Amino acid sequence: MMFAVAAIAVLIALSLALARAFLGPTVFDRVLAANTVGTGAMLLLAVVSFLGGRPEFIDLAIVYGFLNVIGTIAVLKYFRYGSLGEPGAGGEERQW
Amino acid sequence: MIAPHLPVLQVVLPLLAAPLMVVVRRGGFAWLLATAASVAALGIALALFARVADGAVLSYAMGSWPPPWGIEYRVDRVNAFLLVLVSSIATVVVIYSRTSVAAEVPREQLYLFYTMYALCLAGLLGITVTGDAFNLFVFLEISSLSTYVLIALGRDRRALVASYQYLIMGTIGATFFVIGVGLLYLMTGTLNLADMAQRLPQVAESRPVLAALAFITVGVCLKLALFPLHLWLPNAYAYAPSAVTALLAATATKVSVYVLLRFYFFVFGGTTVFIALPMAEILLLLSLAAMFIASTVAIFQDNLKRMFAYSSVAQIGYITLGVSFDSVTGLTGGVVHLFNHALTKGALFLLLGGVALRVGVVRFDNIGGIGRMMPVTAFGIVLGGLSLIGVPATVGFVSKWYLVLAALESGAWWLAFLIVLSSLLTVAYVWRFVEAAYFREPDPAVARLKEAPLAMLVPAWLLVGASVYFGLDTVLTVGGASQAAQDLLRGGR
Amino acid sequence: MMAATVVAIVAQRNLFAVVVLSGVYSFLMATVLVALDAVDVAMTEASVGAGISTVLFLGALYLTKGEEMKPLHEPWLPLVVAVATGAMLIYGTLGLPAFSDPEAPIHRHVAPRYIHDGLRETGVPNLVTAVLASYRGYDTLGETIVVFTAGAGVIVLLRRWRGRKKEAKE
Amino acid sequence: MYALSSFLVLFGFWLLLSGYFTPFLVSMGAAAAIAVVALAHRMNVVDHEGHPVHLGWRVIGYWSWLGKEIAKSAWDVSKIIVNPRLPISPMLVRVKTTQKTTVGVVTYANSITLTPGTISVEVSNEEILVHALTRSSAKALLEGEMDRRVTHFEGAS
Amino acid sequence: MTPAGTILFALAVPLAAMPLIAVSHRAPNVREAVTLVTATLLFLLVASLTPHVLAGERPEVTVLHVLPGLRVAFTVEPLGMLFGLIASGLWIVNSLYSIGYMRGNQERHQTRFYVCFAGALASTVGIAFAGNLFTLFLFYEALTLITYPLVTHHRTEEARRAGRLYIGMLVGGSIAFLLVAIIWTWALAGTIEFEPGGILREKASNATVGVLLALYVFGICKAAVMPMHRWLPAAMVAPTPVSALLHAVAVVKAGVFAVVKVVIYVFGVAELAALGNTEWLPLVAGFTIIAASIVALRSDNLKRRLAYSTVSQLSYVVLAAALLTPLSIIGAALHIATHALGKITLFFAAGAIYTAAHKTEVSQLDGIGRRMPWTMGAFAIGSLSMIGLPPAAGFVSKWYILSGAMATGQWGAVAVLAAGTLLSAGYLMPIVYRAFFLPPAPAGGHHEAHGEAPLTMVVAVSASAFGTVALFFYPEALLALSRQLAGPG
Amino acid sequence: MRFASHYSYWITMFLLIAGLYIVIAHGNLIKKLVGLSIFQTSVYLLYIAPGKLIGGTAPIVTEQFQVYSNPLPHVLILTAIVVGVATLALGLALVVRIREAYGSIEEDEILEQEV
Amino acid sequence: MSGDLVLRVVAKLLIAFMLLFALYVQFHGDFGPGGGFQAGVIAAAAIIFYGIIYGLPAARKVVPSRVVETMVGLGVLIYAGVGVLGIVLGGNYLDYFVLSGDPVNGQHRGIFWVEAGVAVTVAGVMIKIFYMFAGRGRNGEPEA
Amino acid sequence: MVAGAVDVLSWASLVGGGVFCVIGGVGLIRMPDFYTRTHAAGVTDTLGAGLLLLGLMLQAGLSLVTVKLVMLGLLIFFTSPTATHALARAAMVRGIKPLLRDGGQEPSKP
Ligand code: NA
Ligand code: NA
Repeated sequence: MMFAVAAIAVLIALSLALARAFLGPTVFDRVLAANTVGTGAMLLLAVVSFLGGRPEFIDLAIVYGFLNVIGTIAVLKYFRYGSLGEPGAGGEERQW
Repeated sequence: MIAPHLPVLQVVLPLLAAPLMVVVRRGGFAWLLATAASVAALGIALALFARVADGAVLSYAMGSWPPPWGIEYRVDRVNAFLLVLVSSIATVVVIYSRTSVAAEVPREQLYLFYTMYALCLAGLLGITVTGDAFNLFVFLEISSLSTYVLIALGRDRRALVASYQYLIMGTIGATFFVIGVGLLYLMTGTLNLADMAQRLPQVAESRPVLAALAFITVGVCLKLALFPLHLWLPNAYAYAPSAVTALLAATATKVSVYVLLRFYFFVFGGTTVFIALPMAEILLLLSLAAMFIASTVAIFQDNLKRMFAYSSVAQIGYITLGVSFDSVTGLTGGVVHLFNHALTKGALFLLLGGVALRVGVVRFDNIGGIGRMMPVTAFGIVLGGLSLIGVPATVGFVSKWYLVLAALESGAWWLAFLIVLSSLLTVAYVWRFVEAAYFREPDPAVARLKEAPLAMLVPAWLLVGASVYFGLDTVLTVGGASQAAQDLLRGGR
Repeated sequence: MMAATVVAIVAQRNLFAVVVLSGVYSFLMATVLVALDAVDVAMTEASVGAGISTVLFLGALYLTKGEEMKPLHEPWLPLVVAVATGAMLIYGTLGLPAFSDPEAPIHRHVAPRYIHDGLRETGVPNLVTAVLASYRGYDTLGETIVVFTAGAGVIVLLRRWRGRKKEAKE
Repeated sequence: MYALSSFLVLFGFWLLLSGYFTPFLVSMGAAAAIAVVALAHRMNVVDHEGHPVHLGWRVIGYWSWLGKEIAKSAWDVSKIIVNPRLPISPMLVRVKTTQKTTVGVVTYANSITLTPGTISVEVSNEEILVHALTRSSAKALLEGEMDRRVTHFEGAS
Repeated sequence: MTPAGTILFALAVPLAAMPLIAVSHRAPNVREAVTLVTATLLFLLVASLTPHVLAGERPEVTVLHVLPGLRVAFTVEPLGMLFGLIASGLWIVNSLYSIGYMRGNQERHQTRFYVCFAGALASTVGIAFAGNLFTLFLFYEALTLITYPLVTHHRTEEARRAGRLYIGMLVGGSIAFLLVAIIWTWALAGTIEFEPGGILREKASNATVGVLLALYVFGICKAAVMPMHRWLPAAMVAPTPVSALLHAVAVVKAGVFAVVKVVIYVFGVAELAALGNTEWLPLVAGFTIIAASIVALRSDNLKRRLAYSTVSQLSYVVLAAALLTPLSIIGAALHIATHALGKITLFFAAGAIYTAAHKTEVSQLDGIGRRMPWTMGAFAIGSLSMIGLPPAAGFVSKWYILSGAMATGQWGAVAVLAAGTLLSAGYLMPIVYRAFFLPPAPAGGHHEAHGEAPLTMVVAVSASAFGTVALFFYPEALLALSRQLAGPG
Repeated sequence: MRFASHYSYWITMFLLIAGLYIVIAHGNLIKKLVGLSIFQTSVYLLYIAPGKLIGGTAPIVTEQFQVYSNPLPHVLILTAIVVGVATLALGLALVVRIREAYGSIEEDEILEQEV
Repeated sequence: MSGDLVLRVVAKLLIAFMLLFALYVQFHGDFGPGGGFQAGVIAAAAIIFYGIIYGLPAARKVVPSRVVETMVGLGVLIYAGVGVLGIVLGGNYLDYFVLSGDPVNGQHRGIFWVEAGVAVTVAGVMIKIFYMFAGRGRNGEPEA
Repeated sequence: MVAGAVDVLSWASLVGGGVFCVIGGVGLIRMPDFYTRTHAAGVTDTLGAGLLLLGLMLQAGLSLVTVKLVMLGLLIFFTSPTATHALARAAMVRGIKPLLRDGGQEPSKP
């Protein structure tokens, strides 16, 4: 029961974040929203695991966590490079 | 010790060759390995063909898990026939590639070319030999992905666009196929084709089964380029490296046709699906459209590879036309045309590759008088063209003979008339080549051309010879095809 | 929610937004998959959809400088084709067994063996792994080859080769 | 030294994740940990930055304080969000850093971000540019308590 | 040599000549010697079969089984014998003529010309001796293909257009109609081997036979039954020896030969006559005779006039076959031979005029008979044969056709024959008249200079004219062959 | 009732339509690939949803549970995902090369160059 | 350098754990969600993450291109090799029962190696693809 | 008795976490610009996630699951600020101007 309540709450938060992802307006808003969706999904997963009686699936949530940050950083790194505003950002960054 | 494992070795040998090439990274080694794998595949295919000639069915359980729980390889007369075709064409093409591909693909890339080649071969053989619907999809993808890459290796930048377009359409086709298989799975609970065939009659005519038939048909027809789902084909054939075009034209679409046959007659065969849906009529109409429209388009092409690519679309129409008759004669015609067209088109594209080696892009305006400069090549192309037309003493005649016969058998003499009428369009475009090659004064550029290298001519002429030989001696082809047709019509029982 | 995401993807003309949204879409899809008990699939979808695909898209966007795309001209014909396909699917699926019907063929045939004997026969409690790596291990070999093909293909397409000729223009 | 402690931490991580203590899996875990350490070593990740083993038990103290701060500021931000008037006064401020090590600066910066109401935008070894949601959150930061605590936590290293 | 061996040998001789001619392209004398020797050898081989056939034998040989029931096989029967004799005999004459023409006009690509000519003869022999429809079809197509380079010999745009029409109609018709007809026949009869009395006997309904017959007649475009005649006048752009080949030796003869052969051996004369729903065929043939003659009458270009004459004369054969009486069948077979001789004479003459005087229009020929008496004399004889007047061979065949028509009371056919005769007189006699009885036109200095054509041409044209007359007086051998066709009745 | 019990199919259909629509309607080569991916994912639910048993659990055997959802669709879809990403990687590599060769990733601009 | 202070430090922490987690997923595929494919992807993601933060040359130094390319082929060879081993030991292709005296043990072994093969190829391919995309200059100029 | 207390506590924790998650979401919608939204997202990431995980931990008791939940928490704890910071920084570099109280004043010096 309480898992269900928590799950619904997370779901609502997720929807709100999703709405922001659609609305934008900047890419950064979307990425922020996506990141929040990721966190939300992670939490939802944790809760759902309990809901389904299989808490060992939290592994899955950990995967989400890892990927969430990689995805976000990848997008951002792209933007850093895309701006080219800082040529002195360090030689090793040239690739991205 | 080896004999019982032939069905799996058929696929696994080329499959193993591919990663080895990547690990070793040597073009020459890769070619040797590809050749060895192709020759081995041919040997195995022949051995399998011999073993199933009496109508036996070989079943091979992967991982010793009995079907339908495990994946089954299943060789019967129908697919053994195709295995021989695919592996023999592949063998010829790989021998040809050594010279041809070296001229088109950078040296450092060669090992990856042969990797893709081996994968493509393994994929096609896998599709043919598998008895499992989903495994079929997996191998379909292996062959497709490697094909996209092979096409993109063409020198012209349009090869990239062609490859992309094929990738999009091929993936849509494969996904349609998976949807169809999924629906069948949901209705039968099994993925094993034989098992499916047995369980389908209980649920036949239910809507999911009909939808599955539709999805599989559309999906496979995208891959086999049945008109009007052929849009990817002309560019893909036109701009791929010559050896690749030959391989694709001779085998890839043929294997797709086989998949269609397998599903229509073997899986759905026991159901009344053909009656419930006007499949035969639709197929007939589309085939006719392919025969006439694609041939007409072919007449107006300036690039010869494109022209013969459109011709392929048309010729595929003949094959599916044979399928649409749903009779032994029709199917025999379809199957034998599948074989014959593979030989002919393979030969034509290999020869065109020889011309391309000398003149670059093969267009009508730069091959004037080539018959004098490259007589062996040009004559081979003429013979191939005659076979496309269906002139007697070539394989093309044999298949058209059966198709017309099937049309007459079914009482549709107008159809017989249309079949031969469409050959006239073939005459038109083949004749454009004859005129250009023999009845135009050589351009200064052409006048200095040399004949194509022997290493390319010999494999090409092997196929030319085959398409004449099998036009005269039809015991093997027609015999095999009619056996296959009878087996197919007997269905999955 | 997933549908909304997809609609947003359809409507978006900014390619970054599309990439970000498709990452979100993957997360949502993965979550739905967990709800349907497909945990292995969910993990894969999440790592592929939200991870690898995003990186791939970004790499491609970087190399193609593509950020905005042109508006559409004639959206009706594609819509008709797409809807027709969808209709065909719906036509088919309406005859399928009801959701979670234990009498459905897929629960009666083939699968029971995996579920009842899978652990005993393979010693692997995760039946997905058992089926994946053993019962249908050959499929997985094929799947690995598919990955391999993609890898080798990308190498051949994107590696810069010494002395590669300028692409010929006809 | 770093390698050994890294190995131990990772192996511990494995054991906690796994929950299966069969000899095979445990030895696999050890092998995995060694492999990862080796690879991380190649990445130059195994250094005091990547593996701040020297921080020791002070972590606990700092984190509990931080947790409290987070809760407090989260509560404040929540109140703002649910307030119909949305009483925000966003502003940018620069805060000096007194930490000596990179890890310290990063800890400080992340702590700032972690507490709702402030985010660190630009981080250098000398100062951090912070975006604050309200004047009060900026002021709280400028009082410097967090800075002091991080510097303390960073210790003598 | 056994008769079967002779058949194969006869096929092999012109085939073997092809590479021989090709390799000797630097030595024109050798090349032409090979051609002549081959032609002579072929004629002798074919002629050596005649006694066997006259004795009632039907030598046969199977080369290849393509499909079950589908084989490449040869059988020599009277009609084929007749055609084979004519074709191989005329090749000798034509070769002689060609040598003069090609050298006289300094034509290019002479080697290819002779190679293709030999190939055409090989195909013709194949057609003549074909034992079944498949073999017939095979060599019929081969003949089309091998003669294509001859038609487009000059490689001008006009030649290419003509070539396209030629190949398009001949291959097109054969595939679209003939092939269907053949396959249909197989589907109905279960065989396509030629059999006296016909293989479709009692195998097909009335309507089917009607459709099939139409498919055959129109599918065999080489017979040039209207409206499938268009290729023939167009092909006149080719050098004259080629025209002779097309009109006399091989191509159109192969067409009418095939029609007659099909009527006799596939449908069966008696069978068709009994069915009685084939009246349309005489009508079409009759129409072709009249219409083509009228076109010929209105053509000033000499070769064009001769071409339409051919169209018209070919339909005599078709008409004769369609009359379905023993006498008319004999006439049909004979007319193949007599028209061949007559028409080759006319073309030889036309080519000689072109070679010597460079004249192509009828209106330019005033008084030319005085400068080229041999040539124009031969032309006069050929004309007589065309019209069907004694002492030319054409009279014999037309006589049989007419007798057949009258014997069965087909008065319409009689009328057509009469009208055709008048018309052919109308388009041929004026030429003879101009040549001999009108004074030469004064204008133009160049045509003062010419005399007779080169010697080999004169020899050839005289020989064929002589043959035309000889056949009138000694038709026994051919008649004997033809009579066998008409059967015991 | 039928409608409700086929809910997952409606989503499948929607994804299929949307994906196919993007592929066909859009001229941007990258967006097409996004559409293709969505199109491919439509299959996931088609396979997996029917395998779910209410009251069942993920097919990882433990003593606590007796009812498991069907593992076979999971295996199949795992393969489908892999195929999807492989296709995507190749497609994107092609797009990169196309952009280098044509300077554009809009279909109509590319086709214009080849008239 | 200065700009990515936070990222660099956190990445160092994260990458080691990600790699270990990948191996965990690999070896616990029998008991929980995950397996060779997922492990390969996660491990590759860790390397890719490293590449994103520290730059491609650094990543190439850690995991050289050649090694990656070998991995691409090696994994498949391992997988297919297990299959061939089945034949050699008297079973069918991919027959794990014959890999050990005890059939279930044989299954274990087979699955273990097969999953290892999958992981190697998948990780190799994913890293390689990243290298290829990241290493190709935007304007077509070759990168060092 | 103890179990009951733990239950109640975890109940409260879960509900509280849920509420904060929702509030964060609401903030994400309501806040006027990108930078202010990051603060709202922070609420979800910290208190929302923390309380939820705490509630779950209380449910799971002293077990492997709790360990994993702790790891999950640590993961969020490390990654979330990093990501947020990187985002803000990237936005700043890209020239997204923050909406400031007095309309674009210079950052005040400490
Ligand atoms: Na697993
Ligand atoms: Na697994």
